[in-house]
Amino acid sequence: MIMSTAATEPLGRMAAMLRIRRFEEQCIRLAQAGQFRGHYHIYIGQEATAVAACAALVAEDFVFTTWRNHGHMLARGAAPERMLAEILGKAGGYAGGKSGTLHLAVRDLGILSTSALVGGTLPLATGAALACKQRGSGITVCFFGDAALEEGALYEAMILASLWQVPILFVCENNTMPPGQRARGQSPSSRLPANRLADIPEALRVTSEEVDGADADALNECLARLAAQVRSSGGPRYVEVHSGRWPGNFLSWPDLPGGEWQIAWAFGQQSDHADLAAWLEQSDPLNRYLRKLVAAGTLDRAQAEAMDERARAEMAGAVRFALDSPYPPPDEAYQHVYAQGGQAR
Amino acid sequence: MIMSTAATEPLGRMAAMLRIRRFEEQCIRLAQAGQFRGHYHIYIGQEATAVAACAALVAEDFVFTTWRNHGHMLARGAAPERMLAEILGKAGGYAGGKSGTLHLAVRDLGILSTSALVGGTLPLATGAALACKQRGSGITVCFFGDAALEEGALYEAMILASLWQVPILFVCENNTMPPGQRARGQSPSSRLPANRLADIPEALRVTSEEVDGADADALNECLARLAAQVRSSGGPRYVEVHSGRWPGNFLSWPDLPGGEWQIAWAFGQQSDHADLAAWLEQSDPLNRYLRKLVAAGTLDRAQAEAMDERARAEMAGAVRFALDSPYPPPDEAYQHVYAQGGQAR
Amino acid sequence: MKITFAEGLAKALYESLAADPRVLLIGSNFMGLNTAAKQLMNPLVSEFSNRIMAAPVSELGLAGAGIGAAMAGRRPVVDINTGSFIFQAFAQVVNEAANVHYMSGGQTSAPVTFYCLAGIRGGGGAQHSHRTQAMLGQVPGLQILTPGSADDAYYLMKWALLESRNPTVFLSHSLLFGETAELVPGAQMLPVGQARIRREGRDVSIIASSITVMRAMAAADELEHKHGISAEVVDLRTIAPLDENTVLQSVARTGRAVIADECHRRFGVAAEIAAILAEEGLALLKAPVRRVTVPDVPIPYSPTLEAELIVTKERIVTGVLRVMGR
Amino acid sequence: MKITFAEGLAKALYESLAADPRVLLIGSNFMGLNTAAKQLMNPLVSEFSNRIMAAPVSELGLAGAGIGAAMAGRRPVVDINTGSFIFQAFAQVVNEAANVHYMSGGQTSAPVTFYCLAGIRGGGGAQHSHRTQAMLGQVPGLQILTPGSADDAYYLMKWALLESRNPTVFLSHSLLFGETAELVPGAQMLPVGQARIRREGRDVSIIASSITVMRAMAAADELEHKHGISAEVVDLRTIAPLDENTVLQSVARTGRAVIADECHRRFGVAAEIAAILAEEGLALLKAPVRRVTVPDVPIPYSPTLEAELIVTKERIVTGVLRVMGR
Ligand SMILES: Cc1ncc(C[n+]2csc(CCOP(=O)(O)OP(=O)(O)O)c2C)c(N)n1
Ligand SMILES: Cc1ncc(C[n+]2csc(CCOP(=O)(O)OP(=O)(O)O)c2C)c(N)n1
Ligand SMILES: [Mg+2]
Ligand SMILES: [Mg+2]
Repeated sequence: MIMSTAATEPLGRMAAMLRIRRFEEQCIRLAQAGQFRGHYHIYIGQEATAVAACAALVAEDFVFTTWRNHGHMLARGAAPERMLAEILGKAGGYAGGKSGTLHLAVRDLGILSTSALVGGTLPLATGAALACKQRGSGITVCFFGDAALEEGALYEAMILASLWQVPILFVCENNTMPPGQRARGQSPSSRLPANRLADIPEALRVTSEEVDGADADALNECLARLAAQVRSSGGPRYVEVHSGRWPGNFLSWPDLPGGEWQIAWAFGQQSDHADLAAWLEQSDPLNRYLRKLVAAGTLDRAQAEAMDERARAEMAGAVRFALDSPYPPPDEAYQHVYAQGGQAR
Repeated sequence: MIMSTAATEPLGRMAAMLRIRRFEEQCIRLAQAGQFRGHYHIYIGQEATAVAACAALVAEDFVFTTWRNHGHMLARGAAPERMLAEILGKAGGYAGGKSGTLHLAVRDLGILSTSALVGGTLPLATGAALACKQRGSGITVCFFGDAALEEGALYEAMILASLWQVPILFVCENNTMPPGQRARGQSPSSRLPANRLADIPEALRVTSEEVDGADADALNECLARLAAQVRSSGGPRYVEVHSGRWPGNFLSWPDLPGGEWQIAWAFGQQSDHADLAAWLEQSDPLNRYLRKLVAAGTLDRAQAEAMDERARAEMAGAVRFALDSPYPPPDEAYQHVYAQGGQAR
Repeated sequence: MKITFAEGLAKALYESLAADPRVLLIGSNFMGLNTAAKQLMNPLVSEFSNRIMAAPVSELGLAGAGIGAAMAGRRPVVDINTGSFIFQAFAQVVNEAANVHYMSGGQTSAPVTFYCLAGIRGGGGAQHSHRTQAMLGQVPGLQILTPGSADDAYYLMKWALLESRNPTVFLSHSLLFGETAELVPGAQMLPVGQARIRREGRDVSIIASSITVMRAMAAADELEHKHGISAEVVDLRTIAPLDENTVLQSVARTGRAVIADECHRRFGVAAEIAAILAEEGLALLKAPVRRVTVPDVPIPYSPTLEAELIVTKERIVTGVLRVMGR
Repeated sequence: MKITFAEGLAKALYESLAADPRVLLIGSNFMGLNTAAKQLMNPLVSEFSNRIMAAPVSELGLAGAGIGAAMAGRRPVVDINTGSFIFQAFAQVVNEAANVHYMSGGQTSAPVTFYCLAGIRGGGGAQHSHRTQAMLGQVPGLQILTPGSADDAYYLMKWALLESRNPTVFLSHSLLFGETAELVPGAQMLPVGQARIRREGRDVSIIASSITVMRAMAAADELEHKHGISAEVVDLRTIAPLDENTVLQSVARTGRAVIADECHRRFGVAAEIAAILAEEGLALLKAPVRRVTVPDVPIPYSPTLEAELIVTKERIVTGVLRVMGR
């Protein structure tokens, strides 16, 4: 089921963002409880991007993402219980435990395969967009982080997308430092020497723009418009989304500084974690959007709490499903090396 | 011996360009006579670039080039007889026959090793420039063709050069189509979707400019100035040289359409090969420079012919040396896999 | 109908494009620098221009685009050009294509073909002469095709484009372009993954693939006529899957094995074949196995140096004489 | 002095930077995700900051810059980070670094080291668990170091940075970080290219490298105590150069060989060792060679699936029992 339709309305968007937030918090809890191993990546603070982008898509479209994929998966309609089971390496996961968090994918949702190599996803997505062009319908959305601009793969993919004019929307999620918070002369991404990242696609004739990742309405307008342009022109577009990095992401291993997000924070109460308080105020798309909806009278506190209750309950159920799901039997390791049919003997 | 000093004067530059032209013509003759095998690349029509760039260098500087390296080698001071012997795979060549034309290199001239992989040379050159920075002296010049902008390697190298601020001069020799001769909307290189190639390094904060590859004086000024800037600032610079592709290069295998270049062509006589005649008029740096020097009274026809006689005689001697040089003995194949000393047993 | 290896390739490409609208060419320089063979591509290029994508010099991007298009339902073949350029694309070929099916738990497959004009071609030098079949053999999930004859060039390419459901590296060899074979209309191809006994023999098995097949055949001729030795020639055809059984059965008959292979000696295809024999066929061996391979030396440009290193008919003969104790 | 593997690495890096001003670090994340081990890098990073280059996520560019700097007289070590990322840099490592000395006819050398934190580390999944030693073994011109102990981690890294004159791939393994060894002050390292007999035995040779060395040692213990089998453990230490002689001499003593190796089975390190035995040591073998390796399957994420594939002490024991006919 692709959930994008509901997410075109303000309350649907709020609910979709909240689900991602609650999912990620559970994920951190499970990791910290030793329920799974290996590194993992959390989408807290970027929820509005996935929700806005996926709201602009239809069933036949393709979505490519990275190691930081949980938000994109949920926004596109993946079932949280099967995602968590996969993250735990369980048989009930989407890949039966073979992918783990890094390569979560759901073919039925057009999320064909997920690369965890920086830049690796861009050529793949460009190829899927070429397939869209060849079949004459659909578009591809490609999410990636700002470090992808440090990999040659990004440039080659952009050259091909521009040369072939394939219908792809490149979504660079820059979670380094939003322009306002950067020191003068500081790089606009982790390490890239550039004054403005969007100059790069422009130099390769890919029309580009920038948008604030903490402003859900702006994102919604921008991504809907760009997706429509890609759909009608058949050519590529590029957008850079600026997000203020969530304090829990500053560490190698995600943490929950200040604890789980609280509805009360959007109603005047302050988090007692100073970094988090500043981040909630300036950079958290969820906190900001809830406050905005409340101010506009679209939602009141009771409704917000009910919405949150549903999200929490859903994610608690997902955790139970994942914990209850068995590990795959050892023999499963030998399955799916090669696709069967038309195959070598 | 590094010959760059003489080439800072107009007559020295003319002579240096002429030597390259006569060398390349001999090279084509040897290939067509079956004296060597494999593909090879000719620098006719680009001579002024190598001569101008190498004139700006000193002994400790490094030079990186590609498969199209003959002109750079000669301009830097390589001996034509040892180059031709190498091109023929002979023992008298710079690498004793191991490199052939594709990987010609002369360590003593700062040409450490030559990659024939599109884009491959840029990271290597950036590393040599890093070595210059670490030792506190010297700069690196890196020559490459316009197709290098289609390889991710170029972007990664430029990112590093810009981030680390190493003393490198990137020289993009664009021999596709000069701006004036391009159809409207046509790409400024073989296949790259861009309006202006120099926008690309600019986006990565590498200061860039463009220059006409058929104008020896303009090149000389430009490359001397940029090399000086690299030397004083310690950071990278980028220049795109526009050359009209020599008609002999339109084929997979170089040819001499219209025959060897003739001094008479610069003195009013017309080549009866139409494409060539147009190219000589607009795009040949040699033909144009000779006419300019004659018009300015710096050189008369007799002097030009004497200069040409010397170049022809030198290259005829080089051919004899190369043909007379023996092939390396088979056992030589096992030498130089690993450098000796400090080595594994 | 007699066809050359190059004709077999062009015919397979043409027929595949005609048979299945999902077939897509990314690049079109399958014939490399061979100006004559290039003409064979003309009909294709004019007839199917909307399914032939212009290719910048961006091997990594092109390979990745091929994989992505394959995942999304197309059947692309990516022209890698000289086989050595697959190194530019290695991250996509080795760490994306090969893993798609497995990582997705069988949800998605990527039937993309990477076409490489590989091998020691004469004057290619150190950077243009690679044989990557053994390296790629360390990558589960890939299929590796190494045709040694014109009919296999045709059949295997058609199979890769129309039938295979997995990523495939097709290793062509420009020194095979002129080789001919009879193509029997309507005939069935030997299944992929089955080696072919090209010539039966009693005294020794010569195991070969790609360019070494014809050299092994020539060696077998000479061994018969000059030395009275009856050599069996096994053409592996594909490196992944690798047909252990046919190799073991052949050596069971002959008791001796010489492996003629164009990889470098260390960790090459010959190493794996020898290892199979040491592990599964030790009791069959009347004499030590012998590898006739390219020494562990980069490929030099000079003709005399290159000649010292390649796997020739003569060196295969010498290898056989050695295992025969002569 | 007892040191851990991670300490050995940090100590070698520190001492090399201190000893030779040409030593240069390109990147500084040698300890990967190990937060505790990362602290070991602090003294280096603060003391030699002008010789530690910030590294964007540009493996190809970084590797190439390392090669270029080495050609121009520096002694760089390039941090490739997770070993699988060497595929991003393959074109530079395989087709530039390895060829520099040969292609230039011996004029130029490139003493650069590529540091890879490679291997099956637990939860790395298909894209972060590669062992590239056998693939790289097909590339003449490269040196490939695979330390299996803390002292070798120290000695081999120091040798690569201060003495080697050739491009080197240093394959580290995060599951070895806690292993300890005694470092005797002033002691000489066993020459590079010489394998080490870690334990003498009479009945069977277990040939191992990197992570499988400690598992082979544990297996040898168990074989002795539970089964009365005396196993000799040969630690290869380096894959290129490969010490054929020590392997052959060991098998000459024991008559049996089990190769414990973390590469995939096909075309892995074990294949080359088995091939050497089939070619040069056939007469020594009392039983077929046995490879205990990772099956030809991408590495899955799930712990139960990964556990099915790795080379454990138990699987080495089983392999030995099999060649002993038990
Ligand atoms: C080719 C490659 N190199 C290095 C890594 C290790 N790595 C994983 S995530 C990451 C940082 C990515 O930053 P960015 O693209 O900005 O995404 P973010 O995690 O900030 O969302 C790195 C370097 C990798 N996965 N792939
Ligand atoms: C990585 C790689 N891909 C492809 C090639 C084949 N190739 C050799 S020269 C060339 C064209 C290069 O064009 P450009 O860089 O503009 O240089 P020019 O030859 O025009 O001077 C190509 C594609 C190669 N050598 N290396
Ligand atoms: Mg980021
Ligand atoms: Mg060009």
